[in-house]
Amino acid sequence: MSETFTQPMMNRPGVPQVSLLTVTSNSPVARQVYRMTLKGDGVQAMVEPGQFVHIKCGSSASPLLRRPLSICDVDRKKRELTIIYRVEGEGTRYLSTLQSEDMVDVLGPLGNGFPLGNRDKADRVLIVGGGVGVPPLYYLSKCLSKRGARVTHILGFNSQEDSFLTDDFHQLGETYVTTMDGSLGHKGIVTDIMAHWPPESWQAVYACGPLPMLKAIEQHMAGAYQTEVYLSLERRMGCGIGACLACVCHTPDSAISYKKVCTDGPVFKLGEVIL
Amino acid sequence: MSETFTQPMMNRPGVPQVSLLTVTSNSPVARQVYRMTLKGDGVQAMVEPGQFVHIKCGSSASPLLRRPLSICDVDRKKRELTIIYRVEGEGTRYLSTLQSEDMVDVLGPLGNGFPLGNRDKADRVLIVGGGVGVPPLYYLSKCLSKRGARVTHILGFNSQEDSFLTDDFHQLGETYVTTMDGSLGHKGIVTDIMAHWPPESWQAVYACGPLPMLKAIEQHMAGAYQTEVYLSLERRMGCGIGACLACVCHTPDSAISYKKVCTDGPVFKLGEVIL
Amino acid sequence: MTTSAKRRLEVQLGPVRLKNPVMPASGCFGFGREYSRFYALDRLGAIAIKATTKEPRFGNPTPRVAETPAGMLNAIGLQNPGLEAVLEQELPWLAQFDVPVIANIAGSTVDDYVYVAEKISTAPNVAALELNISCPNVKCGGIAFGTDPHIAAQLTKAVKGVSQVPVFVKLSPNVSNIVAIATAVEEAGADGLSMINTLLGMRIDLKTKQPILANGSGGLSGPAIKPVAIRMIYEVSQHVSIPIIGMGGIQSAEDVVEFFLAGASAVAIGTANFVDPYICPKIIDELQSLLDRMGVEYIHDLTGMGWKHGSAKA
Amino acid sequence: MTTSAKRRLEVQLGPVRLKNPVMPASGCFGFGREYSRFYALDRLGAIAIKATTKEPRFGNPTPRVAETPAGMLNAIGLQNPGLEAVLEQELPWLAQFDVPVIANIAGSTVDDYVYVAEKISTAPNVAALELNISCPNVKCGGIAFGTDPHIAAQLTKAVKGVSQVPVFVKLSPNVSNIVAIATAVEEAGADGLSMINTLLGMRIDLKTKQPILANGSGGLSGPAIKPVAIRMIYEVSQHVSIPIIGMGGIQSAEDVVEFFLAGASAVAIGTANFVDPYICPKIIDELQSLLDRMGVEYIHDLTGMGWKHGSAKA
Ligand SMILES: Cc1cc2nc3c(=O)[nH]c(=O)nc-3n(C[C@H](O)[C@H](O)[C@H](O)COP(=O)(O)OP(=O)(O)OC[C@H]3O[C@@H](n4cnc5c(N)ncnc54)[C@H](O)[C@@H]3O)c2cc1C
Ligand SMILES: Cc1cc2nc3c(=O)[nH]c(=O)nc-3n(C[C@H](O)[C@H](O)[C@H](O)COP(=O)(O)OP(=O)(O)OC[C@H]3O[C@@H](n4cnc5c(N)ncnc54)[C@H](O)[C@@H]3O)c2cc1C
Ligand SMILES: Cc1cc2nc3c(=O)[nH]c(=O)nc-3n(C[C@H](O)[C@H](O)[C@H](O)COP(=O)(O)O)c2cc1C
Ligand SMILES: Cc1cc2nc3c(=O)[nH]c(=O)nc-3n(C[C@H](O)[C@H](O)[C@H](O)COP(=O)(O)O)c2cc1C
Ligand code: FES
Ligand code: FES
Repeated sequence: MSETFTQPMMNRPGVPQVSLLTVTSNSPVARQVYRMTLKGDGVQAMVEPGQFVHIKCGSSASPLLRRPLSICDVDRKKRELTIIYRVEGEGTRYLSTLQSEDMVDVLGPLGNGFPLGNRDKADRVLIVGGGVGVPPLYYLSKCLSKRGARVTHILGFNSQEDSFLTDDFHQLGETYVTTMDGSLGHKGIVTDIMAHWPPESWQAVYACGPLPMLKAIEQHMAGAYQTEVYLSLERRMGCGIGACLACVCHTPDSAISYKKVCTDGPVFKLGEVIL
Repeated sequence: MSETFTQPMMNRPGVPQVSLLTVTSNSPVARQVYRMTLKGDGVQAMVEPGQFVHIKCGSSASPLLRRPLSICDVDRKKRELTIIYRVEGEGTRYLSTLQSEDMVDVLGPLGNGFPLGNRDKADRVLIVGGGVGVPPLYYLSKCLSKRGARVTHILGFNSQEDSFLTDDFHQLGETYVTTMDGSLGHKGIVTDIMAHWPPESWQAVYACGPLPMLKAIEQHMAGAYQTEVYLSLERRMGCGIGACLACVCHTPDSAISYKKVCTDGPVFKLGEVIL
Repeated sequence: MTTSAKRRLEVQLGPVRLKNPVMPASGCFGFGREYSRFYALDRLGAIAIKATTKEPRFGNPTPRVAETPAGMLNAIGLQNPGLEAVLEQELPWLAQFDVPVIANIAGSTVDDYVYVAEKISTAPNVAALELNISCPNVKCGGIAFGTDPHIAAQLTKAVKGVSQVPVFVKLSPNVSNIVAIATAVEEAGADGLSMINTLLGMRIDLKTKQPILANGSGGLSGPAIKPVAIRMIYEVSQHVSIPIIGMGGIQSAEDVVEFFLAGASAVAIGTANFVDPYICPKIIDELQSLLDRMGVEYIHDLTGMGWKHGSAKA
Repeated sequence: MTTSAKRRLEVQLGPVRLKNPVMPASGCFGFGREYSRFYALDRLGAIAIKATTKEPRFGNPTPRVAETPAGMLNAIGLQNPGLEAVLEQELPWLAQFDVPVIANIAGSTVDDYVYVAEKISTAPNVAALELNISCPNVKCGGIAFGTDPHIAAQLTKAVKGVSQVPVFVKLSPNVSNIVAIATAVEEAGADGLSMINTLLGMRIDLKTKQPILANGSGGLSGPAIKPVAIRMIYEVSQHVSIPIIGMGGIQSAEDVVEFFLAGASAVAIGTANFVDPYICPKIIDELQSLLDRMGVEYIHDLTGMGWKHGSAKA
């Protein structure tokens, strides 16, 4: 496997590489949602919140492509990476069958994550997540909290059964939960809660979730020019490293200008790309 | 999986069925050769020496087809089936990675095995095996020994490193081993040893192994009309149950007459098919 | 079961009504005998039997199959017991089951096809013919019929002239313009299409340095070809008004629905029978619950939905 | 390393000599920048760059890729920065590596191709052109060139007339008679062939009931198509005397050898780069030990061995 091939820049922070990681745990945290921890030297390279890894699901030719999954947490001391994924199709179903000691072929870290900027104690920061957009925000919130920023979280799920990580977020700061059916927290969507504050009250807003949610946030924040807003996007991917052009999105500059979600993103500043 | 589908004739001896069996052991017994034991109710149906099972290697679309492997031993009390396989390509490589508790999708028992006939104490029987043709002969020899037949074994391998089951055969009766390089037993091939006895000395001869070996045995036994000679053949298979016509061989009757190795065989009486 | 529950899987292939849309594909089910050991064949929507030729055929030398990523190659070479044996033994045996037979026929001249079509279409349980104009395995055989619109149309017309039952034409995917062939055979009177037959493929053995199949090349089937089948059915169904039996790599109820969305009105399952002998009745069962989950009442409502209400074009 | 060990992977593509036969396939490697983070590009036998067109193109809307059993569909739509940017930025950047570039070019008229060919063939590190006459993704684009022998030959002749370097023609597999196209472009002056481009395919989403790709259909690549590529190269290589760059689903050194046995003189690796960014140098390393195990001294000795010494015919 890949480990035998000379990797000139092994385990250097931020530099993508292929590593074989060992599953240390893998169990359900919500309906069809699993949390997996993976251990190995390759984890040393994973530093930036909002980056993702590209995972080979099995060693056969089918499923063929890697699957992009966000880095949800990193413990560099324990050399452990956490991902949280929902079982959607063949690839994630395969992941859900893995057990401790199984090996996984991981390419990462990939992409540009959430810029932490100069966040400090004075800053009020809003983090908004929906569904399986929530995982990368956990590592982000940890990093921001470490810097002392006052972080507010709004997490949206379909229902209580689909919710996860809510306790963990509570420990990092003020946390609001919304569900479509009202089975947990507020009945409704994340922007209902956002409406409680004027958009300018935040020095920064970070969001990841389904496209309609991101569009609603874009609209809500439209006039707040002082606030830095970062949105993390999803696209079907081929290579994950910028070579195949599967994952592009338009930018406002021209009809042919574009950004690649895998390398220019997945996190973009509001307005940088057309949602 | 298949177990949920109504199988009208579950676990009836000799009737092929799909069952999920549990791996109880799987370890190397020679160079690139593994012995695997599988447990489950489906094993109750496996009764005839020389029959085979058709195994799905993994749950993905690739590798697609099942792999035919001979029944090497059956313990109906423990509901345990033994197979011995050499790692050749993708399918057997997959099997070699399985561990205790893993599940395997097995279709069987398939085919017509070795007829035990009226073998009894008075009979002298010869069993000749080559390479991975040896496994089905073990269960055959056990069945014959139970009936009291005096069994002689000749087992051919490439070298000592490739040999397996030789001790087990010794316990069942007189056993000669040949290797191509002389690293174990006689240096040479199985027919060198066969030549020590006149062909008519055997009431029955049973053989399984590579085609050149079977052809040599056919030639050696050519005049011994009193001796029942049974040969087990190999063919690339599709269905394993007689439907696809992948596995045919010609018979002497006419240009279009044929037998299917998967259902008419894999064991044929000498002369029944053209080798 | 309510009436609607019973009828939700019913489909109409022109004049032929099937209780459900799932049939084993020709050549992958023999004449049904082997699979009758696993389940009652009455459960099937129909059975497409092994290609029948005028005379019995042994077919190609072995090896006749090889494996490929998510697929397999076959070069069986139309082995079959010949028209007479099929009429006297196989079809009467199949008549014990309440299931219509689709008789796949092959030949190397128009006369061969016409001869077989005329006779076999009179068998009481043969509901339709399936003209195998695309089998890639027989040298100087079917391949030419399936790759030229004129020749395909001529053959269709000739067979239509003698057949007592509807005629489905089974198209070869190894062509530059599948729509041209499809519309030509429709004009020539075809009552429906079966698509797709196998893609031409080959594997070479590194040890012998020769093709694995004794025949050299063979027909590629299985999941690997599914996207090719979907694309062709999606295109052709927008240009013809006769029903399509879809096939190529189907392994699940989800796959069946994908073929319906592309434009199929029924499906055939080939290679998957080798992997799981119970696959056909399993998929029939699973279709019921899949339609529930999708909120679809009748499966026939799905035919062509991939393009009927969409804007995307092939 | 002995001289013979160093030279055992060398191959000659007509006038172009490569230090080893492995190159990334066009469109799967961009212009090399991304993969240069993973290994030194000098290790490659050559690099086939992303199709270049006269003007910059954005390509198709997303989703542009979908997965299929052992394969993938793409409908990128020839997105590229256009001839000028390729000449001014990409090719000069690539010139830092000791590796010949094969410039894949595309267009929708003969004039487009001629324009791009004339200019790009003068770049110092462009060793050959690869005429993409088969890209199935661009509406009214390449597809027509690749499916008609006359049109393909005309285009080849026009491009040969202006090119400063050898011209390889990349064939589409979506044709009835690949040999007819291959011999037509050989006669028109092609210096070599690249085969195969992607098969046309489609997937439909059960939830939206629409094709997954925004473009509807796309090009099927990956292991699923390997047997189709092997069959076509095996056939074509027996009818032409120009070298063939083989591609379609290569994942391992064993696959490379299979393509050589079929008739290829070099290989390109596409989709596998997405699965393992190190795949090209890995395969180059593994080829050495595979040739040892096979007892083969020079890899070029394997070209066409599948039919040269055998009796099997396609
Ligand atoms: C940057 C990024 C980060 C992501 N992080 C997470 C995460 O932390 N947790 C999580 O549960 N999901 C995440 N996703 C979505 C996740 O990648 C898909 O759910 C997953 O690829 C589905 O694979 P599958 O084999 O189960 O489904 P299938 O439908 O069988 O997949 C088929 C193909 O489509 C692609 N695909 C399907 N759905 C998506 C999707 N929503 N986005 C991108 N590709 C898709 C697959 O990668 C694969 O190539 C992320 C996606 C991106 C782009
Ligand atoms: C009736 C029967 C009994 C067998 N019993 C045994 C046994 O007890 N132990 C053992 O080690 N081997 C046995 N074999 C051979 C075994 O089936 C093959 O070695 C195995 O299928 C190779 O699969 P693979 O995926 O590892 O190799 P691959 O080369 O990747 O297989 C590719 C395809 O070719 C087929 N194939 C390859 N080699 C053979 C072969 N020799 N015979 C039949 N099909 C082949 C595979 O089934 C598969 O469909 C038996 C074969 C038959 C027909
Ligand atoms: C072993 C085998 C034999 C086949 N024989 C025939 C045949 O006799 N006539 C025919 O029209 N198609 C034949 N086919 C093609 C199938 O009917 C079907 O069109 C094709 O395999 C695609 O479906 P699948 O991927 O589900 O197998 C055969 C296919 C296989 C695998
Ligand atoms: C994402 C993607 C983009 C491609 N772009 C091009 C292209 O621009 N020009 C071209 O000639 N072929 C293009 N191809 C085809 C490949 O070069 C190659 O012929 C094909 O993918 C088969 O090889 P593979 O199975 O190894 O990928 C592309 C393929 C893929 C997957
Ligand atoms: S996924 Fe290949 S460029 Fe982004
Ligand atoms: S393997 Fe299908 S008939 Fe024997």
